[in-house]
Amino acid sequence: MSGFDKVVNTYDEALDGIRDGMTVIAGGFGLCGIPEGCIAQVRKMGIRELTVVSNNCGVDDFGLGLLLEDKQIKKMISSYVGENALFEEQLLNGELEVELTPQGTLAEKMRAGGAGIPAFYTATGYGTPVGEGKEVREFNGRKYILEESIVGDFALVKGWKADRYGNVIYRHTAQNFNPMAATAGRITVVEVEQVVEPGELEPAHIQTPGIYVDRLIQGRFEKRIEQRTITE
Amino acid sequence: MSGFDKVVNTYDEALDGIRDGMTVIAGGFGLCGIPEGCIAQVRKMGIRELTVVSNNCGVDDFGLGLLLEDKQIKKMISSYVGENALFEEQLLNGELEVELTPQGTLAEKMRAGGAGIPAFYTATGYGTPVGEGKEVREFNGRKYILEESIVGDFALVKGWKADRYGNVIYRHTAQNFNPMAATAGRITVVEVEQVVEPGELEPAHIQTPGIYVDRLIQGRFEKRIEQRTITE
Amino acid sequence: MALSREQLAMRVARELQDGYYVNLGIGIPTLVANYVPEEMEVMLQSENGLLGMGPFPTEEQLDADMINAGKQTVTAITGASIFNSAESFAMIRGGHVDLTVLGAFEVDVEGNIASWMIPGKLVKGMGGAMDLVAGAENIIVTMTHASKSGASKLLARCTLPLTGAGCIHKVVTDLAYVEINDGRFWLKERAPGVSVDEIVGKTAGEMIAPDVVPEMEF
Amino acid sequence: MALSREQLAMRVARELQDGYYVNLGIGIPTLVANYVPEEMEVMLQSENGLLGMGPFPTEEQLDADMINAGKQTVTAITGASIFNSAESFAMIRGGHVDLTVLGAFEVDVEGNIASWMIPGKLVKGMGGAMDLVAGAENIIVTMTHASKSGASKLLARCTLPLTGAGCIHKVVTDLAYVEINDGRFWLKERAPGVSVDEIVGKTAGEMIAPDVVPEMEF
Repeated sequence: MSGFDKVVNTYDEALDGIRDGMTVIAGGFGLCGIPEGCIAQVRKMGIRELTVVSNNCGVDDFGLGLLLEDKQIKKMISSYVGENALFEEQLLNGELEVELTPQGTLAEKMRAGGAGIPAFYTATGYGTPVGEGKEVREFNGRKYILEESIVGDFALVKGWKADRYGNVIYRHTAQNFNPMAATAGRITVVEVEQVVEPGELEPAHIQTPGIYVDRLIQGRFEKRIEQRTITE
Repeated sequence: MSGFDKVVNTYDEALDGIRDGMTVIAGGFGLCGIPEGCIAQVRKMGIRELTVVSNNCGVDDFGLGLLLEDKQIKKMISSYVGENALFEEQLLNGELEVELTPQGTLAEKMRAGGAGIPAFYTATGYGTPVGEGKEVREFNGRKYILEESIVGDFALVKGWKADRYGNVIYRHTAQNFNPMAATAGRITVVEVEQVVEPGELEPAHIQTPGIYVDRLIQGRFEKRIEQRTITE
Repeated sequence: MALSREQLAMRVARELQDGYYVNLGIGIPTLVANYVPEEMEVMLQSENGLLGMGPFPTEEQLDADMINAGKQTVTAITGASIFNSAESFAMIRGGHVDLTVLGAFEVDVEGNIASWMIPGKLVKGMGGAMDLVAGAENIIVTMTHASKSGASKLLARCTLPLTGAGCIHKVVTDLAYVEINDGRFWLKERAPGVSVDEIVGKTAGEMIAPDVVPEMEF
Repeated sequence: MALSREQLAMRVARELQDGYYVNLGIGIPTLVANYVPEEMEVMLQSENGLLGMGPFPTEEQLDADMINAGKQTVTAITGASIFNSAESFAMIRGGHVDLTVLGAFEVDVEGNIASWMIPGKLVKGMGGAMDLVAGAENIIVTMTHASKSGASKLLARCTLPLTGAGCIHKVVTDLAYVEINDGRFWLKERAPGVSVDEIVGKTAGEMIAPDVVPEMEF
């Protein structure tokens, strides 16, 4: 099974080839389902001038927020940011650029990028600042704007379990953007809590087929909770 | 759970409201994963002038081919037809119209229809008869054509198991077009081999969430095999 | 008297129907879940990929992988489904969610809504709000009728950057229930003890009020 | 001598690499699966929604719900995944399949391919062929070099309606292995015992042949 064995043993191997100025797509929603180990590795490698596509930008000392500390991010493409002070500071300084994209449009842009759809029409954002400068077109009496797809040089994905072939399943709502991110990277790196043997995952339950996955690594995760809400 | 209980007990209820001239989307690939009971009911009701959207049109005496016998179909939107003599006869007679659509474009048109995407660009069909009369547009140096989405008045779907809330799972490759069809019907009818109670299906394994499903019926299926190929 | 937050949520909850799939925004909209009539069931959609959101977890149930769109830890009800973000917004954008409830800074007589950006203040982003307002047929905006300084939030034309254009038809404020049609506000109900004059006076856009405006009952 | 069907499949199989995800069309392309070198593994994608297609089932394994794109009953290998048609074509259209092998009626020097429709004959449809040729970076067309009546299938310009435009770079015929670049056919290999003259003579489009054209070995 050598040809399909996607497992690498170190994060150095997992992110080999990442360079300054690249576009990196990262899965996750808030701090849930984020590729913690890959982010740490990008920080360690000191890669700079990154365009990062991710729904959020973490918090000050965790998640993608870590990459802000060393000013590694040039531009964020996100639907919601500013859960952290560094982000605000760098944005106001002009050190950081942000392209705010509606959450559903962002998910669809990644999916389209992976699926060979260069652009699609959506009503989301029509008549708002998001629609400015974009083509408007009417279908069946309703106005839509044209949105182009996104692909990344790297996609960084957090899964739950994967077999060695790179077939991935996700756990609960830690799924979120991860399956779309996985399809949209020229090189897709998946880190999981557990690597299993082929055959251990039911074919119909696989959420990211191995064809999308270039490198697979078993990581360790803090899985920090952003808002701990409890029923007493 | 009354409000979310999608179960109906008869095919009369399942297809209540279907009328001559409507557009019907049917799941299935060849004879695999086709909504046998719904097709039989459409035949029994004698609904006519239908536009049927389905990858194939069955065979002479099974699947959608049954609707050809009584000339109930006005137009087929499919990627591959003509596995049956009646189809050919009615097409040559001018009694039947066919709009051939590439298989991947057909799947994406249904998905887009269900997802509120009115149109998308694809390279599939550019420079071919499929692209004639369609807008051509260049993205990143490559030419694409504009394809519009499909929605149906009814979607007829074959699942394996579903809970009463209409959460559906499919079995093996009988999945095919069914999940897309399920999203694209104004009224979506799902027939399954087994209705189970809510909670019996793992939330992450559900392939069609109940929000897409209007009516659910437990059926019986012949599951005819089109090409029986065996390893001796 | 102006409605309390709880009364706002109670009034919105009267728009629910049995079997509705509902997306509730952050803030007052979230409270609506507490006032679902007993004989009724609704299912909550959370746009990060959960249909069938349940209450907050107990300490024992707490799970970092189980959150809602507000990034709070939650549970899933029996019969829930979990899916990815593209699928979640396919549901939303495709009009499959029966009712969306969200807050706003401003609405206007054309059904425009501004809810995500105040120029000069730090812009945190629209999250899923633009998709929700563009996708839902049935949206209820809930907010105070006027700002603390008394400036009306029901305008002839929104002054802030829009979240969506022409998509709002129902507004529940602390003073009134208002519908938007044909380029006007239509006063339908008033908060207990609040006069029509006060409501019309605090509405900057054109408002039609019938002779008798029923008072909400709680 | 012209290659047999098996030899065509054998020659195509030499383009395989370990770890390739491959989509094989109906007919000769399907035979390629029989000639995967022993030290190599490839995974077969079937566009109806199966990645990791295995051999035909035994009587005991036979299952109506388990078919391939040719509607034949099949099995799934260990490590296979099964998905819906939109996902399957996302893989194909998105360029994730490493190699696609399919038959054709005609190809031309521009890399155009005609494989699905002969005007005047009943048109059965393109199935997934248009998606496959538009999506794959790496396509091998395999067909006879000329029709039974001797008409070349390697043309200056396809005469039949196209399946895809400008997408074919490699053709394995019963006479030769040919590449398409810069608006010409480039003769790379010839079938054992077949002369360059015969190949060029049976090629209607412009063909460049180097002084020495290696002979295929089997």
